[in-house]
Amino acid sequence: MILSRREKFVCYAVTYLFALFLLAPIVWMLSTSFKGQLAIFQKPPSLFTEFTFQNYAAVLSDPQFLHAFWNSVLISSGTVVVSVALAVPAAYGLSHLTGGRRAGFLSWVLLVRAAPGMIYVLPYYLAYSQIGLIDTRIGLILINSVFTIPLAIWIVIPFFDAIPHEIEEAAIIDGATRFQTMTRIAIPLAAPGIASTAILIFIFAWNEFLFALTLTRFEARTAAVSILSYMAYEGTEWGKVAAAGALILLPVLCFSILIRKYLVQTTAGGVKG
Amino acid sequence: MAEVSLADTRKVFGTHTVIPELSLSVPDGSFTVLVGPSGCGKSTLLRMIAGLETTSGGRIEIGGRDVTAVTPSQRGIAMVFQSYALYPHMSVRDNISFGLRLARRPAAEIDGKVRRAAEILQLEPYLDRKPAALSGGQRQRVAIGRAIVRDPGVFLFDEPLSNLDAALRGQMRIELLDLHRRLGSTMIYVTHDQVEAMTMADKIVVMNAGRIEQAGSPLDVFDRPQSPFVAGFIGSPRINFFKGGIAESRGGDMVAVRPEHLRIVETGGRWRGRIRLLEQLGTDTLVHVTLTDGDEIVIRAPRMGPELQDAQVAIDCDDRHFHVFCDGQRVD
Amino acid sequence: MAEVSLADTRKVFGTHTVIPELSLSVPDGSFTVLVGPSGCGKSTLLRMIAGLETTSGGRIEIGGRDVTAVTPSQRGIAMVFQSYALYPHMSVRDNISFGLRLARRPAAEIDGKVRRAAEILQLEPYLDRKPAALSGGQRQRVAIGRAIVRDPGVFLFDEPLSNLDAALRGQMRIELLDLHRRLGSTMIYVTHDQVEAMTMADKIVVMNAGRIEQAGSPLDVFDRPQSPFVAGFIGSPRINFFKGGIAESRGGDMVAVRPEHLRIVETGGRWRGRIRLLEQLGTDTLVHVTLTDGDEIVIRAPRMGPELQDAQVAIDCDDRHFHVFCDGQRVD
Amino acid sequence: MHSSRLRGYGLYILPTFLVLATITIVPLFVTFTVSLFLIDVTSGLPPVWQGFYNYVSLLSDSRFLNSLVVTAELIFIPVALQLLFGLALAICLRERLAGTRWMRILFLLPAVIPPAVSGLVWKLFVIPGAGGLAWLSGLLGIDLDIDLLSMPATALATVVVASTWVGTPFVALILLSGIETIGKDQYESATLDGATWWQTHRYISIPTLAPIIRTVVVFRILEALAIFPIIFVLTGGGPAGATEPVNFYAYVTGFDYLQIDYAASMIVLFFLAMMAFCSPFLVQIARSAEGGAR
Amino acid sequence: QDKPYEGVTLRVLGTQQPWETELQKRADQFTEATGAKVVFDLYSLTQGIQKVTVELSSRSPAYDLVFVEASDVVRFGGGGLLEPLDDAIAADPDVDLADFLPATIDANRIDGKLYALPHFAATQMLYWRPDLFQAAGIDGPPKTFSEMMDDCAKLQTPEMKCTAMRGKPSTSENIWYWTQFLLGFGGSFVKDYPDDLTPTLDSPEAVEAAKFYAKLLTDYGIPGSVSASYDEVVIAMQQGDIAMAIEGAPLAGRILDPKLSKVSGKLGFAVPPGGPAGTFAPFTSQAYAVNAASKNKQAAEAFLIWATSKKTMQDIAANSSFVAVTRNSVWNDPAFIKAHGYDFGHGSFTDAYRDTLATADPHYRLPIAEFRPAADRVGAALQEIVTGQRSAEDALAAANSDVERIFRRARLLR
Ligand SMILES: Nc1ncnc2c1ncn2[C@@H]1O[C@H](COP(=O)(O)OP(=O)(O)OP(=O)(O)O)[C@@H](O)[C@H]1O
Ligand SMILES: Nc1ncnc2c1ncn2[C@@H]1O[C@H](COP(=O)(O)OP(=O)(O)OP(=O)(O)O)[C@@H](O)[C@H]1O
Ligand SMILES: [Mg+2]
Ligand SMILES: [Mg+2]
Repeated sequence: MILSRREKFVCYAVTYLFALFLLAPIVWMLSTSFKGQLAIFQKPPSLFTEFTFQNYAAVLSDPQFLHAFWNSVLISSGTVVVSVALAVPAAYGLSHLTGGRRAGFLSWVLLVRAAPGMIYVLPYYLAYSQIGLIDTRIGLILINSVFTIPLAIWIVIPFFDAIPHEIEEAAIIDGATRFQTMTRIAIPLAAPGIASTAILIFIFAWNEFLFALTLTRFEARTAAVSILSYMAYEGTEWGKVAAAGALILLPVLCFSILIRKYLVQTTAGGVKG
Repeated sequence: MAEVSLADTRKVFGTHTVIPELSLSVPDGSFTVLVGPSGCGKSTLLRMIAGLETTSGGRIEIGGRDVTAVTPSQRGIAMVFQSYALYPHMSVRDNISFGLRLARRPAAEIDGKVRRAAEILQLEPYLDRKPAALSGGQRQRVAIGRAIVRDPGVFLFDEPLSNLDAALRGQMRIELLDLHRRLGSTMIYVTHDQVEAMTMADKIVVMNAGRIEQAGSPLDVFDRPQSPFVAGFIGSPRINFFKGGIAESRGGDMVAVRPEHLRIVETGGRWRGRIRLLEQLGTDTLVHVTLTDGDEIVIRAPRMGPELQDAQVAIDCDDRHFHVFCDGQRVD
Repeated sequence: MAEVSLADTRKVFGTHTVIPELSLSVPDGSFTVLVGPSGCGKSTLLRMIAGLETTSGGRIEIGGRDVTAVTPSQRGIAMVFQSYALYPHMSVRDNISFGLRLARRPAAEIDGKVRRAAEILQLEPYLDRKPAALSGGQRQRVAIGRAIVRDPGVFLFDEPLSNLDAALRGQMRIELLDLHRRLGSTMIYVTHDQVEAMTMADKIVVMNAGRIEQAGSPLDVFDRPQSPFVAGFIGSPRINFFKGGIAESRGGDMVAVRPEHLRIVETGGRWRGRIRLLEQLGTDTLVHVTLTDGDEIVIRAPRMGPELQDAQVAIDCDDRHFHVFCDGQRVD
Repeated sequence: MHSSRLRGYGLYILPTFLVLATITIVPLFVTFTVSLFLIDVTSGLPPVWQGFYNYVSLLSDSRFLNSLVVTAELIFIPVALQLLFGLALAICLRERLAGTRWMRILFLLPAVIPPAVSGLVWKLFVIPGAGGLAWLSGLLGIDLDIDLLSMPATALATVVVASTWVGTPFVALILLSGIETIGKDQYESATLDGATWWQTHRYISIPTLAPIIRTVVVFRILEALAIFPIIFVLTGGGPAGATEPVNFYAYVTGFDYLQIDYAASMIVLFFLAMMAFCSPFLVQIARSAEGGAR
Repeated sequence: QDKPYEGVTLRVLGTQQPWETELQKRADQFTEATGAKVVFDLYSLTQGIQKVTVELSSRSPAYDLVFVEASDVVRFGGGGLLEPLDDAIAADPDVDLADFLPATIDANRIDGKLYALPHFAATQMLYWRPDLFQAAGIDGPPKTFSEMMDDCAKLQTPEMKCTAMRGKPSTSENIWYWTQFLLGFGGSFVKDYPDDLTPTLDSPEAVEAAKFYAKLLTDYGIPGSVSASYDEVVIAMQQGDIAMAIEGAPLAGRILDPKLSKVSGKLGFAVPPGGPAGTFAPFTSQAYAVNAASKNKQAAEAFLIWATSKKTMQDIAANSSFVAVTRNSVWNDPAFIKAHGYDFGHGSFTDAYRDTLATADPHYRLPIAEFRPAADRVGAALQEIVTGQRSAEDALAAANSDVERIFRRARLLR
């Protein structure tokens, strides 16, 4: 469409103002992460007063933070493995069902996913205290799966659906068993979708807060929760908090740029209309 | 090499009967074309032969063996799909050899068969490409290659050319016929394009609503359609139908005449009407005429100038070109 | 009612010149068809006339008014898109009246115009349906209805029939011509299908790579193609080209003969060859012949039986049917 | 082979079904059961059956009633804003104006930032007199030195803004991908019909997007309370419960006051209300995801 | 043997406050002496308390030592979640319980058993500006609430507000502050703790206390008082924006910090004023207790005793900004007095602090589990009163019935 000057101006104004709104807080956090404690509370504030890596150095030499970071890596990866291993065959099976059964299962999965996290925390807390899963990585992986398995099913199904059934039939005529058809045809074809699902689950698990907050102490504490320990009663160490925040942000940022093509469609998890 | 025969085969989806009861014999080594309008059950029939759909009744024999309950890969058939159904993540070589590798054939055998198929189809230069890097015609050939290495007695094609553009379609048509000549296998070919059916088949099977309307050689079907449906389906432009007096005088309730058999005459003629529209095809002209009784007919005539638009004309036809039907059956 | 004229119109996308410099005059009330291979710039040209693309140079006049800088809705044109571009969330009635409602015309006027368009197009029963509930042909008609109510001087069509199946396409072709006759407006129609061009146009404009190869009446273009491109593009099956001696003897570097002008003769003949394939069209047969010099040609002949396959034949043609070209130009 | 086929594929679904059922339905049931007993975890006394006592109590718990109001505020205001801004952005981004392509990538940011970090980002941003907001307003020549998080109205506004910040880009990108599936032809056709730029969007984009908008809204509503970590970090639900939605009150009740049964009753009630509201949409969405139709 | 706890790792769940961070720095000394390693897990105050609650009630052995506020000791100790320390203390003569401020010990004792050793004595005192009082013709700090109100009328000028106070609705903000008015006017949270827990927040005394608080805050408080927390009060005092304030005694270090303060050297210190029913300075103690589920109880007890020993406390008190010590011996320690013994001629800080602690009511905060939800609720009501949304009578009546519901739900009431 050929836009008039005024329409162009409106478009530019809307997008750039929003970009500012979007970026300003993040940029501010980054700038804070490079400031010393005094500069942080300087009035009036300014974006770049001093530039120091001391906050990063402090955070990166804090064994508790590093431990939490490593936990996040393990828990997120574990969640990915468990969810993908369970969701992919189910999605494959579902994509071969039609009508009521498929819609029924999918609605159920969606309802489960739509439930507030708090409703799961209480029973999991009670059960984990009994069976010793509090403060374990396994425990977190398990409860994360409550959300990530449905998520994965929803995201992977369209990729299986998109495989023309003729391709699978060709494989059947070529003598492939149903399992071989899945492993040698369907999964390789859905691989980009499965990979981006895996990354999405990783991000989900990485970002998860409520479960990690309530079901861990120190052994399995995750990076997102570890930030809290820098936010103390008196004199929060904002520089460290900001640096830790930036470090926690980094992996999800890299991953989401990697899968940006799929991110929108997939995070929608069935938003099609 | 194998003939295929279906005896009282039925197919019901839920409550919807797609193929009521169908018997058909496909001669060994023939190129048999199943043709019919969309939704008439051609694909369903083909897929039943392949074993991709169960039968709801009846028997299917391939090469004299009852295969009704045999799995697809054991039926000695190969199938080429409309969409080619290539494995997009495998190279051409791997696509062609997938079935052999699943069957754990020795490497040398696999290699030999792939080489031979590639040679027949002139695919050698592309063996290491992925399907996405091939043109439509080349993909089509890979799909055929995949069929060839199975050494099937019967090749099944489901509208294999409908995704190609007109020029390529013409060319692939010729290549397929060449292939048939070379391999000598039985081929069953589904299409809804009557030109394709006419030009390719040894034997045409015209289907309608899950039933066989007529089976025979192309020229036989063209010259002696057994039902109004076949008459209307085969031939382009479409045949003209007449009811009423002219039909009754010939002992039927309907007669049909092909547009190329109608003539515009100076005087006399069985019909008269007004030229509604002239469609110039170049050498020929399609003349759309509104008859005095309101019927619309089409005549294929040699070039007629646009000045004839709206002219009143008389139309005639030789007796031998009438196809007469009564109760939906040809009357001879 | 308006004629359209383009003077030295140019279109450049970035660094890519799509239309180098083009002048064209579309007579008032004509049905002008722009035809040419895919990517030759037909749509671009049409969209420039509509005002949906800016021009990179030159002038566009509609009805004698310079509209080069006028917004699309003010040019007095209406356009029908290949995809129909119906508004899926609006009823047929709302689709048709959308432009009028935007212009805040009185309800009575809107109602009258919609009614008239619906009547012309036999859309009355569907006025309250959404497009999704219509067949392809009906959608096509709604798109035309939307154009009609604008009372445009010029209708622009961009391959409006290419999404329809063959039968419907034939029918819609006739309906469009009827419409043209009834409304008498100028219509510019883009297609890449030469049959459509031949059968519909008063005036054919054959384009190639952004240039006009030839413009004229369909029969003129068919009978006297001005370049090998036009000769090859118009006519089906495709014209046969010959180079070498036979061309030189006629004072050109290339001659062309249409398949229907070649004859298989008993004796003599200018060429000889082997029948490679017979394609049965019913009344006619397409004979594919491999000449002795290796060239492949096609002859459209009356019915020939399949027994002639592989026969050696002689081929001839009348002198008057030769099209002679030199340096890409017709030589007369 | 149709019927036999289904049975075969059931084998692929069954294990996942069982696992998922175990880790979801059982806990949901436990939560409900817990809400029916009086449980004092500190004393270690055995649970006492109390029926629906908790649910009755809730109805007269003004803090709970307040949290319902806050929940509504935190759902509907941000979702409305997200929709408004998201739509405007999608429409503007569609034009692919110079220098706006990178925003599509940029817009992914808030959707993937760990919510806890988002809370932190905003907490830093609104530090009275010394945060990014003060810096920005300083650039505009305004001296802004108030503690937004200390007063109920401004604290709620801050949370609403943060929630909008998180959700808008996501909505924008979904709507953008929706808008981009609308044929260029339709806009051109409308242009020919005399529609202005705004009118093309008013009459073409928005109505066409309606189903997507509906779905997005349902998802955003369900996701709205996922800003728990943001509230946790930013305001802790305060001041005076001004930013305390139901799930936060449930958290405080369960893990701060250790009234687990009471917390369970709250969250069960909330879950049921949410489902009553959203499940028809969810089922519809699941049905429309009939992609493969094999 | 030399290092009895070699190989033991003690986990401490605490809060990030000066005492803990200082203790953390010195934990190596304990390790050197006993072999036990000590790992601290420190959270913000609210989160820390919450974690402790959850950890203890799940009877998890993950932490050996936990942070407790006095008001929580009853329920934890009573529920058997904490380890009684009496035997360990009896075995170690160095502990010298008598040296602790009595209220801090009483607050941690139930049924004769001591469950925690306090390190932090939290109370509030009156900070006042003798120069301004003098200029207004007032001799000496107010002793009663009504005096305070009268003085404010005299002290307040168009340029300067009289006082600053906590208005932020929370158990640890406005309730912590307001309870002294409630009790001072003769009111109480419940009818007769611990025998009858019927809430009495709608009593005339409570209403009067609320009205007094609201008037003081709106008429004489700094702008923004309605949402102020201790931080705003400290800053107002530091900046010399107000004439007096009742605020946390442990905050004196900050208020007087010469780097930040414009008033260091200009302040007087006094016991906060009281009401008709007496003086009830806010009081609580913070302490560490041994988790009853701990697997290293002996080592944990040893660490606790070491951490609250005279030596350790003296060391921390003399070498940091931490002043809220719980041992009399430290209060009298010359090094401590040198470090913190502010005296600018209008009352010594340490004297005022000690005198205030002497009035401390160990049940200033009711030691019941439901105190926090109940007090949070009353805090919100106070804010409604201050902002004029509701009258004191209505707001408190509503709060009272909510508190009653909370208690009833917990079966504290029949
Ligand atoms: N899996 C199925 N379930 C229910 N009905 C089906 C199924 N597959 C096909 N049908 C129905 O069977 C009928 C025949 O379908 P079929 O695909 O065989 O037609 P076709 O002749 O191949 O048509 P086309 O030329 O369009 O490919 C159609 O009415 C179709 O709707
Ligand atoms: N917006 C554009 N930017 C750059 N190049 C374009 C653009 N639109 C068209 N082109 C190029 O201009 C040339 C002509 O395109 P156009 O769409 O006019 O072809 P066409 O003749 O209509 O072809 P078809 O029959 O396939 O519709 C093509 O090479 C196309 O790639
Ligand atoms: Mg088919
Ligand atoms: Mg085009």
